Amino acid sequence: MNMSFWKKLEAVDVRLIFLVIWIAVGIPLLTPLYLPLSISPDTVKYQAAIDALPADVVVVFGMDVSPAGYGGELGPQARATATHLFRKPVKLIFLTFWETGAPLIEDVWKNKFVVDAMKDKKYGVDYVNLGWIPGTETGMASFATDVWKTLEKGDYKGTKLADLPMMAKVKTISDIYMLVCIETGTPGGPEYLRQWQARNPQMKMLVGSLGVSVPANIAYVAAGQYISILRGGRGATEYQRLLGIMTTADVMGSDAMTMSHVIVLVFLIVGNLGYFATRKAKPAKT
Amino acid sequence: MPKLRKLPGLDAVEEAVGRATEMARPVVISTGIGGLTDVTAPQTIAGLSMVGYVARLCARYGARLIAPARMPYVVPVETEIIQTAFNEEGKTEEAARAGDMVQYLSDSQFSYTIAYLGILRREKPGAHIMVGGYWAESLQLAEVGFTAGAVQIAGTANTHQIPFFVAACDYALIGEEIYAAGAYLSKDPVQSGSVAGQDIGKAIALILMVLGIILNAAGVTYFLQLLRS
Amino acid sequence: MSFYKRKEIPILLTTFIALVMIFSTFFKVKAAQDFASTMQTWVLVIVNFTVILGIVMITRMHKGRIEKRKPGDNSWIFSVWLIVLVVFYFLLGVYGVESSRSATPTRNPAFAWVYTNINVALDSAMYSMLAFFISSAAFRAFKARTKEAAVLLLSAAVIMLYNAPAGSVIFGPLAEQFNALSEWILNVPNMAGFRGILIGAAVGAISLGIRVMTGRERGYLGAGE
Amino acid sequence: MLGIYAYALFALAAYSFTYRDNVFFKLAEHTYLAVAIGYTAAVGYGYIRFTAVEPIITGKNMLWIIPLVVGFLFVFFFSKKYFWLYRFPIAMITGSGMGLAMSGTISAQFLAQITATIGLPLVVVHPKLGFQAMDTLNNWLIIIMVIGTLAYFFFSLGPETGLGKATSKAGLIGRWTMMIAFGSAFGNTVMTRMNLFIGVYKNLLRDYTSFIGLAVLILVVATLQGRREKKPE
Repeated sequence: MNMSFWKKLEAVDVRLIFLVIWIAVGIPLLTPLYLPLSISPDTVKYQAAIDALPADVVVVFGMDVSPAGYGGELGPQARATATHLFRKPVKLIFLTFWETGAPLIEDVWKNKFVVDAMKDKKYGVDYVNLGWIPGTETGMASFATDVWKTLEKGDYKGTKLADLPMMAKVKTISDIYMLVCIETGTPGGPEYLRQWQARNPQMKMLVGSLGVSVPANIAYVAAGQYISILRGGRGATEYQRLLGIMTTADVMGSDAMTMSHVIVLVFLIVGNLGYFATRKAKPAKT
Repeated sequence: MPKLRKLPGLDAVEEAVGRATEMARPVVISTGIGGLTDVTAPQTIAGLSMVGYVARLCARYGARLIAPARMPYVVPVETEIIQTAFNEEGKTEEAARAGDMVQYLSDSQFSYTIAYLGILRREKPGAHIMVGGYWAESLQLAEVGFTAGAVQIAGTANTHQIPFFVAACDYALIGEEIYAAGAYLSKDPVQSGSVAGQDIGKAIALILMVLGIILNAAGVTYFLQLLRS
Repeated sequence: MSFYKRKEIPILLTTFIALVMIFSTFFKVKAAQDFASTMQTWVLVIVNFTVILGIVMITRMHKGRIEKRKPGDNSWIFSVWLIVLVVFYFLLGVYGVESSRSATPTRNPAFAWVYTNINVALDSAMYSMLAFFISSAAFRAFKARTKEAAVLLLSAAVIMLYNAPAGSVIFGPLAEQFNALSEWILNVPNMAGFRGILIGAAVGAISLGIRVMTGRERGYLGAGE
Repeated sequence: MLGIYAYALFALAAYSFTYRDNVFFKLAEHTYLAVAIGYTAAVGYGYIRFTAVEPIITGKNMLWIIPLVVGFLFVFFFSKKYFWLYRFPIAMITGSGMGLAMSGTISAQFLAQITATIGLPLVVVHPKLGFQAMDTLNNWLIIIMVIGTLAYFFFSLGPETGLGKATSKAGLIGRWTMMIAFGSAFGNTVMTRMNLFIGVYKNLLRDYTSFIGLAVLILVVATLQGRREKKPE
C-alpha cells in the first residue's frame, strides 16, 4: 500500500466529507436509482399471513396511532396494510382505541391504492368502521366479551350494528380470525394480548411497529404471540415494494436513506483503514 | 477523608487551560441549554460550579474566557461567579470586565447553536469545556470545537448525548460524574464527603435492587408493589 | 444593608419552595399542590420577564461591538442589523399581541411570515446539519484506538447496518441471525447500560439537590465555590 | 414565492458554515439571532400580558403583582450598587426547578429504573413454549450489567481497600456495557438525523434554479472572501 495515500486520507479536509454527502444523498433525490432493498423475513411473513387468509373470515384493523406516528413511519404501513387487506375476500372491521386514531382511518381510505382496492367493496357488508372505542384496556376487555353491548352507539357515524349485515356474526372475540394492529404505544399490542388473545388463543396477530419499538416487539414474535411485525419506516417500504405499490417519491426517499447509511459506513471503514495503515509508521501510543 | 477515584476528564481541565494560555487562545465554557426551572436544573448547577473552577484557572494563568449562555437569567449568575473567581485570584481589573466574558446568545436552541458555532470558528479556543444539559447540539459543538483545534472536555447527564461526547471529545464526563466534579476539584474534605454521600445513594440503589430480586424470586411481591406505588 | 445582601435569605427561599414542591408530589395535600402550581406559573412569569430582558442584554453586547470596531473589519454592520431587527421584530410582536388581544403574537401576519420563513427554515437547517457532523465524526472519531473504542465502533456499525434499508442484503442467508444480534445489543447491553447511568445520574442529582437545600452548594447565586 | 427564496437563502447560508465563515453565514447568524430573540420575547410579552397583567388591570387577581415585582428585580443586575437583588428571582426559579427535579428524578428515574430491574424474572417460562433459556440468560445479563454500570460510578471507596478493588472489577463490566450502549445509541441516531437532512434537501430541490443559483453565489462569495482575508498578514 502506498503510505502517503493513507496519510493524506487521514488528514483529509473535513469539507470533502461534507461534499460527498451532498452528492451521495442528492443523486437519488434527483433520479430514482432503484437500489436493492433487502426484504426482511418479518415483512415476508407479514405479507404471507395476510395472503393466507381464508375467504369470509373477520379481520380487525386496529388503528391505534397518534398523528405524529402516522405522519412518520406508521402512515405508509397503515396504507399498505389496508390496500392488501381490501384485496382479499375477507370481512374487515376498522376500529381504534386511540381517540386520535379515528380521523386517521378515513385518511387511510383516501390513499389512491386503497381506493383502488376497495372499489368493489360495500360498506356494512364487506367492511365497517367502528371508530373510536373509549376506555383503553377496559374498552378492549369489554369489546372482547360483548361486541354489541360495547358498541350500542353504533359505528363511527352512529349506524346501529343491526343495520350492518356483516356484524351479525360478530358477537365476541371468538368470532375474530385475525387482528392487525398499527401501534404507536399504550394501548397497543401488549394490551390486545392480555384482553383479546388471552380470551381467544386462536386469534392471529400482526403488528405494525415504530422503528424504536422494534426491539421490544420482536420478543412477542419470538414467543409466538405475534405472527410477525413491520419494522418501522423500513418495514413499510419493504411491504410497499412487495405489494408493488411504491411511488417514485417513495423510491427516491428510500434510496437517499440507503445512500446516506452506506456513506456513513464507508467513512467509518475508510477512517479505520487509514488509522491502521498510518499507525504502523508511528511509534505506538498508549 | 475518603480518597477519590481518579477522573481523568477533570484532571485534564487545568492542563487544557494552561495549553490555551500558552497558545494565546481563549477558553470557552458553557453550561448547556438546560435552565434552572425544570428537571435539568441540577445539571446546570453542576455546570455553574465548573464555570467557577475554570474562571479561577483562567484568572491564575491569564487566559481569556468566553462563556456563551442560553438562558438570560443565567447571565447574571455566571457573571458574578466569574467576577468572584477573578477577584479571589487578585485580578480585580479583569474581574470588572466579567460582564463581557459572558455572552448571551439566544434562548432558542438552534439560534444559540449557530451563534456558538460562530464563536468557536472565529475565536479558535484552545480549550472548550461543556458541562451541563446538552441536546441535539452536542455533536455540532464538539465537531466544530475539534476543527477549531481545542482540547475538549465535556459532560452531561442526558443519556442520549453522552455517546457523542464520548466519541468526539478528548475527555468525557459520563452522567453522574458531572455531579461529583465540584467536590472532586475543590479538594475540600467537606465536599468530598458529599461524593461519599453519592456513593451511599448508589449503595442503597444496589441493596434495593438485589433485595427486590431475591424477594421477587422467592415469590414475595409486596416489596416491588411498595416501590412502585 | 449588608444583611440583605447576604445569601441566607435567597437560600432559605430556594429551600422552602423546593421542599414544598417535593412534598406536594409525594403527599397529595391540596394546599401544597395549590402552592406548587401557583409557584410554577409565577416562575413562568419571571422567566418570561428575563426573556424580554434578553433583548437588553444582546443589544448591550452588540453596542459594545460597534463601539470597539476596528478599521477594516466590517462585521460591526451585522451588529447594527441585529439590533435594528430584534427591536423591530419584538415591537411588531407586541403590536400583534395588543391588536389581536391574544397572547399569541403570530396573529399578526407579517410577524408570522418572518417566523415561518426565517426562524423555522433556519431551525430545520441547523438541526439537519447534524447529518454532516455525524459523518465527520464517523470518519475521524470512531477509530479502534483501544479495545473499548473498537467495541463502541463495532456496535455502532452493527446498529447502523440494522437500520439501513438495504442493510441486511449483505448478510444474505444470515440476515435473521444478524437482526437477532442487533436486537440483542439494543435490548440487553444498551438497555442495561443506560439504566445504570440513569440510576447513577439520579443519585447525583438528588445529592446535589440536598446540597442546594442545605445551602452548601450556592453556585446558582453567583458564589464562586 | 418569496417564502421559498427566503427558505433556500437562509438554509443554504447556514449550511455554508460547513465550507467557511462568510458574509452569508454572518447574515443568517445575525438574522436568526434577532428573529429568535425577538420571537421569544414577544411570546413572553404576550404571556405576561394576559397571564399576569390582565388579571391585575381587571382586578380579578392582585396576587400576580408578586411575580411581576420579583421578576422586575432582575433589572437591578444592570446596576452596580443593587445588582444583588437579582438573586431573589433566581432563588425562586431555582427552588421551583430543584423541587421539580428532585421529585421527578426520585420517582421517574431512580425508583422506576430499579423496579424495572427487580421485575425481571430469573427463570422465564412461557405458558405455551415452556422454559426459555435465551430470555433467562438475557435477564441475568441485564441484572449483571446494570450492577456493573452502577459499580463503575463509585468514587470514594479508595483503590486499596478490598471493597474498592471489588467495585473497580465490577466497574469494568460496566465500562464494556456502556461502550456497547454508546455505540448502538450512535448507530440508532444516524437514521433520524439523515431523515431530517433528506427532508430539507427535498425542500430545497423543489425549486432547482433558486437552489443552484444561490448555492453557486454563496460558494463564490465565500471563496473570494477567503482569498482576500488570507492575503494581509
